Amino acid sequence: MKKFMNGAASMVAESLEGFVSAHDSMVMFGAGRKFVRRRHLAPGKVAIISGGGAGHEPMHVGFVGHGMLDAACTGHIFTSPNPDQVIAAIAETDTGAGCLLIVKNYDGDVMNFEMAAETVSGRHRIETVIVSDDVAAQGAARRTGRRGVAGTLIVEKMLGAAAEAGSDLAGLKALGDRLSTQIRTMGVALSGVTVPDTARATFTLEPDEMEVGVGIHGEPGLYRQKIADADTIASMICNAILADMGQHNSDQALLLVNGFGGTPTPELYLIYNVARRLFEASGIRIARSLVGTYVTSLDMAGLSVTLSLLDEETLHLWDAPVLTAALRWLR
Amino acid sequence: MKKFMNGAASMVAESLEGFVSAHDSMVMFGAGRKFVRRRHLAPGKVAIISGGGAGHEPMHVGFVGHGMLDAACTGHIFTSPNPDQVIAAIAETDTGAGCLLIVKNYDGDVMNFEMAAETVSGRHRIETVIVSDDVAAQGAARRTGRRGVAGTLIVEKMLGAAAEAGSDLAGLKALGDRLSTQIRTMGVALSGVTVPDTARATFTLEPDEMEVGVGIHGEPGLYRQKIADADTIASMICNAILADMGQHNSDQALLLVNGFGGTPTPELYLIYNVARRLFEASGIRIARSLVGTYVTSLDMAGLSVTLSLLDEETLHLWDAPVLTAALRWLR
Amino acid sequence: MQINRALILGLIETCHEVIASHADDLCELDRAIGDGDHGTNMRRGCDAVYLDRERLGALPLPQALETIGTMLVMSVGGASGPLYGTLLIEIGRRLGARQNGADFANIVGEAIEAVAKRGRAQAGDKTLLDVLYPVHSEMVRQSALVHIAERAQQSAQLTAGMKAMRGRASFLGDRSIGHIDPGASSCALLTTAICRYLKEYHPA
Amino acid sequence: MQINRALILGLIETCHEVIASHADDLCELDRAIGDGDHGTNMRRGCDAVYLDRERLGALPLPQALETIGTMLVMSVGGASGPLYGTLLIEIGRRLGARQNGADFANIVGEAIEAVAKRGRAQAGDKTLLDVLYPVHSEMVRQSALVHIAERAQQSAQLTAGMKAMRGRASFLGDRSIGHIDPGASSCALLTTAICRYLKEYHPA
Ligand SMILES: Nc1ncnc2c1ncn2[C@@H]1O[C@H](COP(=O)(O)OP(=O)(O)O)[C@@H](O)[C@H]1O
Ligand SMILES: Nc1ncnc2c1ncn2[C@@H]1O[C@H](COP(=O)(O)OP(=O)(O)O)[C@@H](O)[C@H]1O
Ligand SMILES: [Mg+2]
Ligand SMILES: [Mg+2]
Ligand SMILES: [Mg+2]
Ligand SMILES: [Mg+2]
Repeated sequence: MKKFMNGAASMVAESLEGFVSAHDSMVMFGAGRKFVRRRHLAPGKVAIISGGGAGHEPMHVGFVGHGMLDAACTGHIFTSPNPDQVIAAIAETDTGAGCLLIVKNYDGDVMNFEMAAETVSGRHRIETVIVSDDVAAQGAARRTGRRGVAGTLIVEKMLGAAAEAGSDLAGLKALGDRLSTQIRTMGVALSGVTVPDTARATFTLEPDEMEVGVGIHGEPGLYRQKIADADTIASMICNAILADMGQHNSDQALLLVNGFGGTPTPELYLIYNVARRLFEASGIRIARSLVGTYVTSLDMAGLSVTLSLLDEETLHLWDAPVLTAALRWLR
Repeated sequence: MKKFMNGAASMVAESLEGFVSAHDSMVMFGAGRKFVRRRHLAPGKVAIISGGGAGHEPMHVGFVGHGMLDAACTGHIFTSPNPDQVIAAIAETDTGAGCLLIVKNYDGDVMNFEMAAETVSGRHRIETVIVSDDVAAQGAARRTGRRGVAGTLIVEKMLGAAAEAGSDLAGLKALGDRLSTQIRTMGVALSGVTVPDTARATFTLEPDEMEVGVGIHGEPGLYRQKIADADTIASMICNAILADMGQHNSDQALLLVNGFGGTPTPELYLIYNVARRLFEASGIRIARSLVGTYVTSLDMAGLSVTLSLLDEETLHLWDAPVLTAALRWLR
Repeated sequence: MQINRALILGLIETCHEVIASHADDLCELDRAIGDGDHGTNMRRGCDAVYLDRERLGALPLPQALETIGTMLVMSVGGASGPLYGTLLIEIGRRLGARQNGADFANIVGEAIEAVAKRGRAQAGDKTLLDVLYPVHSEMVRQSALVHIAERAQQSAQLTAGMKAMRGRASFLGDRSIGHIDPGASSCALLTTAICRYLKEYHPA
Repeated sequence: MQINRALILGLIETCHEVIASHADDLCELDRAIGDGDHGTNMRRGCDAVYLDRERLGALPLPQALETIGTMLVMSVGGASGPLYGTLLIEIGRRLGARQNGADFANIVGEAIEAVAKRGRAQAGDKTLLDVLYPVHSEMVRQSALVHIAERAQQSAQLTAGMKAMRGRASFLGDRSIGHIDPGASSCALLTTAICRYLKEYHPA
């Protein structure tokens, strides 16, 4: 494991300091550097707060800004932030309309955000949206649903847009829960990943193997198989997504191809090209697209494909202006 | 070498097809798919054309759009596009004010663009700006200057902005030549890179080694040494840049920390943080910043630091709106 | 009060020491079916507590436990922070509010229920609860400390046969079978260390 | 015209064959001091020409050479495309415009100068020119084909001692010394193959 760092212990803090200083017109540290917040809060708007372990950058700090998040709490690498951080973010960004917490469905994240929400429940109105878009995790007998992975970006973008447009807390909570039913992701890794703290790879693949159904914490996936060509991999992923999505009455969707950190953009576009054709052949028009490295697992080689069904409302929310470090457009 | 592809031969074409389809409101293929062009040309504006080997994405195709390039010609991986492609791009995007070619200083690129320019010289007004920002290459006894690396992004952005603002061909050529004297880059690799065609690594490093002074074609750099901590690496790079920049009378600059493809963003921000402090300590205020994976060498682990001195004019050009797949802002 | 202080400091040191010396093993277990950080997480929490041990030693035991629990929640992160934190906070609170007659095993039992509620987990889910529940039954049975420790270790071993239903390992489905749960392992290590310490501190 | 066709096809096949069978070696040389693609580049060009050989065989030799040169420029990319392309285009053009008396060695000499101009390179810069120049002197001297081939191979070997002043290898400075230049190597391979073919075709 070779990394540009001064030591595993200070890595996250040093990197966040660089991030905030590079984007200081847009973001700033919250009290005690416990979180990164939007520089200019919008009074009366519901505050959208997310967070999670470090190692997924640009998510979530890269999504702080106009039209998306008000604050992001970063934990240690692959480790949930603690309630202290979330409590501080709530206290600083709630301008009166309450806070919506967007939490990826990992027990650690869920419990830490939950403890924060319980702690402040007397003082702030809080709702929580749990993101669980990972198709692969569905096979597991697990009782409480899938993992939250790259689809989180879409949930944060759309909820951020709705909040910006004036939705109230109850409306956002309802929208968030509805979004979760329309977003499905599946990922494939070509390499494991080394956590700086332990300097050991989470799993190791042979030169001709890939790991199918991985999440974004370098954890092993559903199964391992010989690597295949792009057409085969894409159709395996797309079929799994379509099968899991089941019956629906959308005819248009957003297609997100997301790199895990170690896979260069051209390969993402190549898979996007195949996946788009496959989805369109199945009757779903790809009305919007996003291709890039957004929800990562340190420098893991691999990618995920996310399909997000769109209706008039969600299309509009996706198109709404966003101005953050990692995602920006103006329509 | 594990890659998402259907075969080395079709990789670049398939990926470009995905790129164009993902960004089809902004870009389209030119005639014969020889280049990628801006969908809406601005009549009377000087056309800005660049290009180079594939494997550096998002550069150059990711920079096609309002405020930056009119067309980008992509060659095979690490191989200059041929004159045919450049000739086609000129023919299609010259709306009367001539074309400015932006070429990275590699003999292959220089000669191929030059042959194109010679071929069309009777029909089009052409000027060429050669980018050569690589400090590391300076030590070489080579007669014709440094390599062009990540600084190319800055040259393309500023010339694109100037063309958008109505500069004529002569003005753009003069600006381009002046820019080259104000931009310096130095890179460090933590891994070599595997070219899909040959499936062999260009160089191999031990687990504790880094290659200093690398370009963006997986070629060996100036020397190899034991990997050091981020503070040491950043100060080595910044000192080399400052020494090479020599005397100047700018007190502000743009700092670009660019990933080579395999290094995740948090490490880039960490180095940015150190580099910014070092440059500011030397009396150069970092007025603008860009941190990300823009000018790559496939999935090579490593990064480069670019310092670009700013004056009123170039600051203004940098701030001008840009709307491309990979770079976008509106001020 | 002197005894209280020695006990708190002793327990903190014991736990700190056992986690520090097994952090790598715990990470290794977590690498197999999780994200490889359980040892790092636990060490971070124990380090924070250890650093503050002088202040903690000055508190009454119930308050010390509650404070330690909160410190774990605020420093560990990950799943284990809220779980171990809840355990200690709940024991501490109940100990502080204890009426004459409420016995310690009962209190621990209630705290374990709070942990299960926090984790939405139950026995057999392949988590630290699969050590906590058996440890609690031994306490109810007033088993000797060595027996409690042995039972904790056996119980951790038994998680290898289970299919994970909660935590990161649950995403692996059947692939989680055959590996010891990291949280169960840290729990057995801590139980054993504490039992050994109490035995030396109050030799039978 | 039958002879012309056989000559053109023979040369195309010979060159195609020698590059195809040495592409990996050329990439290997380019990996050491360049970007590892010289074999791939040359093969791409030769494949394009080979595919079109029937059409090319029907052209007069000068025009065939010029067309092949243009095809190389348009298909090779990289530095070697314009250089080999320029060589053939210039030979073809000059051959086509040849007055009685202008001899072939002279024409090749002028074409080599055009290559040097295109590459802004000179002898000793560690490029394919370090094979082309010596080959040209042997031609001027009217050496036997085997001698020309031998000289080409020796000259390619000699580039190992040179420090690169042009092309990608020049960025390496002194680190370029000790490696044979890939372009010089492909040039020697082609020269040798052509000489052998001509010898068989016009046995002395
Ligand atoms: N929902 C849960 N209920 C009970 N225990 C859990 C739950 N989720 C995780 N655990 C326990 O936590 C351990 C993992 O802790 P740790 O690795 O520190 O956190 P994370 O999984 O967030 O990385 C598991 O081995 C398991 O014993
Ligand atoms: N400026 C130049 N003048 C003459 N020959 C050159 C020049 N630049 C490169 N070459 C030749 O081209 C060869 C490299 O060709 P190739 O690998 O196909 O192109 P690239 O360097 O663009 O990858 C070098 O070995 C050298 O012989
Ligand atoms: Mg974790
Ligand atoms: Mg090349
Ligand atoms: Mg873990
Ligand atoms: Mg080459």
